[in-house]
Amino acid sequence: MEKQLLTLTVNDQKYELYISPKTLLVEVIRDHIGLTGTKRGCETVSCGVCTVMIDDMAVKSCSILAVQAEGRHITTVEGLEKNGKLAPIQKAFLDHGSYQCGFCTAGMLMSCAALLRENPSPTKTEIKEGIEGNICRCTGYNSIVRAVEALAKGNYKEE
Amino acid sequence: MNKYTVINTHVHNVDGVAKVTGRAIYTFDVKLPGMLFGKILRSPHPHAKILNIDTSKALELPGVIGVVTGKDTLGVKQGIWRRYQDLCDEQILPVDKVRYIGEPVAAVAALTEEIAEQALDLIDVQYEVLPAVYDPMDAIKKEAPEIHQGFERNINVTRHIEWGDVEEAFDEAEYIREDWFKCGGQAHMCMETRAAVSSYTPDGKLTVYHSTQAPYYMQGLLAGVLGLKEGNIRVISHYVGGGFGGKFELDGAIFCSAVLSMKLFRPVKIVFTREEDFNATKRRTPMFYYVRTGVKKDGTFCAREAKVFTNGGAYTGMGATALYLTGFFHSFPYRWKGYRYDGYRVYTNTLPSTSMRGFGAPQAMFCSEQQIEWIAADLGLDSLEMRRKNAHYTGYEVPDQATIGSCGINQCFDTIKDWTEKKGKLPENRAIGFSAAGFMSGGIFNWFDTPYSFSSAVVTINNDGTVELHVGAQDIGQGSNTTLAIICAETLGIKVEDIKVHSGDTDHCPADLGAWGSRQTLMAGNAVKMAAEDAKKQLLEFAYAQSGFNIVYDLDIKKGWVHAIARPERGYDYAELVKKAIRAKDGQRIVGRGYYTPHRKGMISPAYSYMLQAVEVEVDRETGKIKIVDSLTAHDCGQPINHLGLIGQLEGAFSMAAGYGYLEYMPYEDGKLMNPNLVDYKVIRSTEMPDVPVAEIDTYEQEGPYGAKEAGEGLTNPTAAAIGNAIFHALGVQMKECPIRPEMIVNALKEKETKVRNKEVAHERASKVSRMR
Amino acid sequence: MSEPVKCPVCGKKAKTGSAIDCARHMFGVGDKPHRAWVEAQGLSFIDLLIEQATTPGNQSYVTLAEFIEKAQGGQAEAKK
Amino acid sequence: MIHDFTYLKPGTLQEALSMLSEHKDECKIICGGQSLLIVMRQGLLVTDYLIDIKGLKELSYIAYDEEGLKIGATTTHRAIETSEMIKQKYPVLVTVEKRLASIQVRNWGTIAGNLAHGDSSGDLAPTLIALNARIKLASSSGSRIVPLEEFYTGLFETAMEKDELVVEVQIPPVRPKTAVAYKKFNLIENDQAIVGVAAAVTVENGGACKEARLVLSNAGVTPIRAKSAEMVLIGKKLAGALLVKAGEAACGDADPVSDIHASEEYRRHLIKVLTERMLKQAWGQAAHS
Repeated sequence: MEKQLLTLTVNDQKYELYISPKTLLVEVIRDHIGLTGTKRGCETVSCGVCTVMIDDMAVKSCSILAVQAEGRHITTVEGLEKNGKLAPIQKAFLDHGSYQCGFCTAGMLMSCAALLRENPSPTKTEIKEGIEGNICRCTGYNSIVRAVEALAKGNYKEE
Repeated sequence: MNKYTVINTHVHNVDGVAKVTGRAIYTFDVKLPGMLFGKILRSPHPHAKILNIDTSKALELPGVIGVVTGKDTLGVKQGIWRRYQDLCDEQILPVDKVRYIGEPVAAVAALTEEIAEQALDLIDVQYEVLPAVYDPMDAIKKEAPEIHQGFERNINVTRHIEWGDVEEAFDEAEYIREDWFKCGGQAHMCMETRAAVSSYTPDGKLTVYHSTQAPYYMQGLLAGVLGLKEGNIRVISHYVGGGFGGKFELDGAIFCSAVLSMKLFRPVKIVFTREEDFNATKRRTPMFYYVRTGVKKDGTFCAREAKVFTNGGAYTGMGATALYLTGFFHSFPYRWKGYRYDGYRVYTNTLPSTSMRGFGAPQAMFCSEQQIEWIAADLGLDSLEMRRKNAHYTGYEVPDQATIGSCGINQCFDTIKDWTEKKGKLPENRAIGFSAAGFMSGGIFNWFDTPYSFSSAVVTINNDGTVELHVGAQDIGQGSNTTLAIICAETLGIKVEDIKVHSGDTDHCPADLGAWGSRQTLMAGNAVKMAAEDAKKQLLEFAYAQSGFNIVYDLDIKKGWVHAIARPERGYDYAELVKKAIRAKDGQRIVGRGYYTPHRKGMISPAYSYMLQAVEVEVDRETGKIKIVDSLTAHDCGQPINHLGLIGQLEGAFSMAAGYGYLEYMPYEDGKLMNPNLVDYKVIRSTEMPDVPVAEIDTYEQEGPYGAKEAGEGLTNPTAAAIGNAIFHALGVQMKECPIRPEMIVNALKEKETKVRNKEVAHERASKVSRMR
Repeated sequence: MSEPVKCPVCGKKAKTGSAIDCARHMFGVGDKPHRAWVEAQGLSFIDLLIEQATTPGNQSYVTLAEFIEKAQGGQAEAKK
Repeated sequence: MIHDFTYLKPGTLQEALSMLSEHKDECKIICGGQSLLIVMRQGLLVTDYLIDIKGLKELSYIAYDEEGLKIGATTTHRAIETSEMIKQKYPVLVTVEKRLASIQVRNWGTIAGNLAHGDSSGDLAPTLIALNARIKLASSSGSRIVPLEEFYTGLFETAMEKDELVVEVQIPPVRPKTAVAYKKFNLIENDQAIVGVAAAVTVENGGACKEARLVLSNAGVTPIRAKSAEMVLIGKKLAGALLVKAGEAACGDADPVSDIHASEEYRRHLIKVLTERMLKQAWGQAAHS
């Protein structure tokens, strides 16, 4: 099948790739660009470990054709830190032990980051609704909720 | 007040930064030069002879590099119970017949995953379909098909536990109750599906990246099935996306990728799809429980007898252990004058059953703790006080089985009692249920038949004082690397930041039985403590030689400060001491060794944790839907080591256990799993998760490092029963099957109403009749 | 003190020396020779096993114990 | 594994329609693709051409005038959920959208994609049918408007012709003294419905029921309008016994199946319970509006 040109920006870096149109966004991110922080955990758009941000909005990159992201700005977990300085959400996750095996963490971080961009001071219920699309088999979610609550309280500042 | 400088303080996970920045490389992410992608062809039949496999068409497909079947293997029947040959019953690529839907039949390696998948359709397998059986109660019938040769009535393993004179104890009982229970299976559902990358090179060495709980098991098992020396196999597993008991047996990914790589001399990667991970790995063991319990009218426990059939599925795996542990923990945490357990593991043509977090105990507690609640209700007793009256205590001996070194269950009862009383009267359709449980801190049995110690550690001190800690223990997310670093730092008297933990690599780390049965904090922890003490001793001996002090143990190191215990202000920097000591040793680095193997610790485990789980549940009488609105966990894990890790483990155990209680359901039809995907298999999500506050009960476990014992697995045991007990108190129905699904609750309520109506009618008729007389 | 009961197959001394413990031992081991001995008494090993698990009580062990005591002959008598 | 296809990305609706008429026999339309890509990945759906209308800005709008509400085909669920105007005029749509699926899916998925997919367990279709919505279909040869109620013809089947495209959803203004409620039964908050019930009730000044529309989700191969249950209500005053009768009638209208999530009997039971609850809720709101 004929490949086509895809131009998109990932973590502020512009990429031009030739891909088959059936390539999923997650495949472009992991296999073509080589950013393996984003994971895959199901075939049914259920688990959320592939969550990334498109123009500041959380989406599941396994349920989007890469060609549909033409010209868009994508942020992955690798794009959260800035020259070695962790983003507030990453620090909050460290302090609250909001991860265990770490496989859902990238997607979880992106859902939380997107939630906070839209709503800097979410309630507990809003936080839970914001990460409902992400399965974590290890933590039972509460430590993640506590991390976001701490951010909402303004306990963390951008460095 | 914490008497330690590092233990039980707020410490970041040692691999935290790697995990929150996406730098952690999982097997799922591994990419090697020239790597091929493998896919596995799976049996569509629950039970069939393999007559012939034609792979020629698949090999013709451009991009396909190789195909293997059972004929390309040594045909070794393997199992993790190596000590018992007849329990080594599984060929991962079977030569003669398949025994469950999804069992591997052939494997393809190709340039891309897509080509490999296309090639599967081109493999032509001829089967002779055999009659199949799916239910243990059918499988033990005379006419049932034979699944494994020589296993009469498909009985795979039997276990018998008995103490006291059970008949006599039942004679003493004033009230006897018997119930049948049915406990379902549960998928481990690790976020990282089973995955492996194998690379065999012309020098006869095999390197395998594998998502595993026990690299050493993989090394040993692979050596056996591939005919290689253990030493020629290197298993690497730096980051693992969850395990929960499902990742320490040989799986299709590791075996097939290894066989393909040995044939092709190229790296081969196999990653299971989520569907494969549901259909063709293993699961929590479904069980049928008959429980007969005899008590005195005042609630004193006399005797208990349990008869259990477990659905073992097609192979043994770790199922044999689950069969023993369910029978033992069914007695927990109580004292029985007479106790008898007859457990039977039965082969069926379904997915093999194995260990899963709780290891047989969640099923045992679902039955035991609900029946105890009902008995208290039958006798009009306070169920919490009845439990307390019969509970274990420090120093109690479970006859012929175990000695309880530390037990905080009594304080657990106090905590939950207060909480319940503070709640006061609850709104309608809401009720509190609780359940007690206990669990082991690592198994003492050596069924893997290894000469190595159960746990080992090596502490190497560099000239700047930083430490290389090598452990065979495996971090699968539970945070063992952090816990072990904390123990090492506390012992040496330095900071966690100065310790680098090396694990998950059989070439560089000492052998260890790995992450299962809640063994690592106690066993690997003891090994690390011993290694650190060894290294510290070498340092202090030198310091002593230099100092004017008269006896060695006068010296200590705390927060990097070498000093006399009597005169802490007098001392000097630890790094300085290290430099001098290394010089004095002719430049050798300071190396400390430690190991742990339990001796004379009974039949099960060196130490036991205790806990009480309470849940407040809201039930919708009309729909049967339940919601856990609040909870409290009272938990005795001895001395907590890794505070953040402990809380996370307990909350996580709760979510998995609650899922087992009312959500996670594995329905089979003709041997086929009906919901092998995350749309139809439901797990707890953030919106269903209640707050899970934890009350830590302080005890000290002599056998554990700094007094620590199990945490994080045991709490999977009580929750399903706690939910059942809450439903019992809210609606007065007894749920004898888990997961407790809403439809079952509605049906139970209907049944109850008809019973009540019938009684009324009967009563009315009776009174009429009497009037006629 | 009478002779403790020994397993008629492997000669293992029963834990408490009683025939019922010996019966438990025989079920526990359950290998070919032990099964063979049970069958030789005209019993069905597997039926006893399944009866033990499907019916309350301890009948299978008791049944086998009686045969073991018979086999122990005089000693078994002496014990009573 | 997704089968190969040729990807077509029209710049305008006109372009999309001509592509559609050219390839109508061997093409599929993708918008958000949140449902479509799942079936394509399972290999259940194979197509030579895939026409991507997600980028058609001209179809992304929410507009309200005296004729009612108009929502463009490519409008995302989140846009509807967060629209102040919709919150004012059609609050039920906001509640439905909030629980429709995970936030990621709602961010990318679109109303037309959801409706055209034809999944009878969806939440939007029954709610919109209760709201008496119509759907605008366009082809290169013109356009037509179909009541949403008539749009669903069978399991994953709709009244759309091969060369047609959903371009707009039209919802008439909510009549005075009218309220609409929707509830789905499931075990996880934002999960798909095991069953769902949408109820629209219009009351007379006397308080009696003037008009009612009751629509069931996942109670058959299509969204089902429970007409006999509606009949039970017309002209009657709100009463427990009446709701029970309506619930029973709704069970009769339903045609649910048994699956691993619920038996047919249990589904009917749930439909009865939800019907009573939704009618009561809508009725109450309507009376006080």
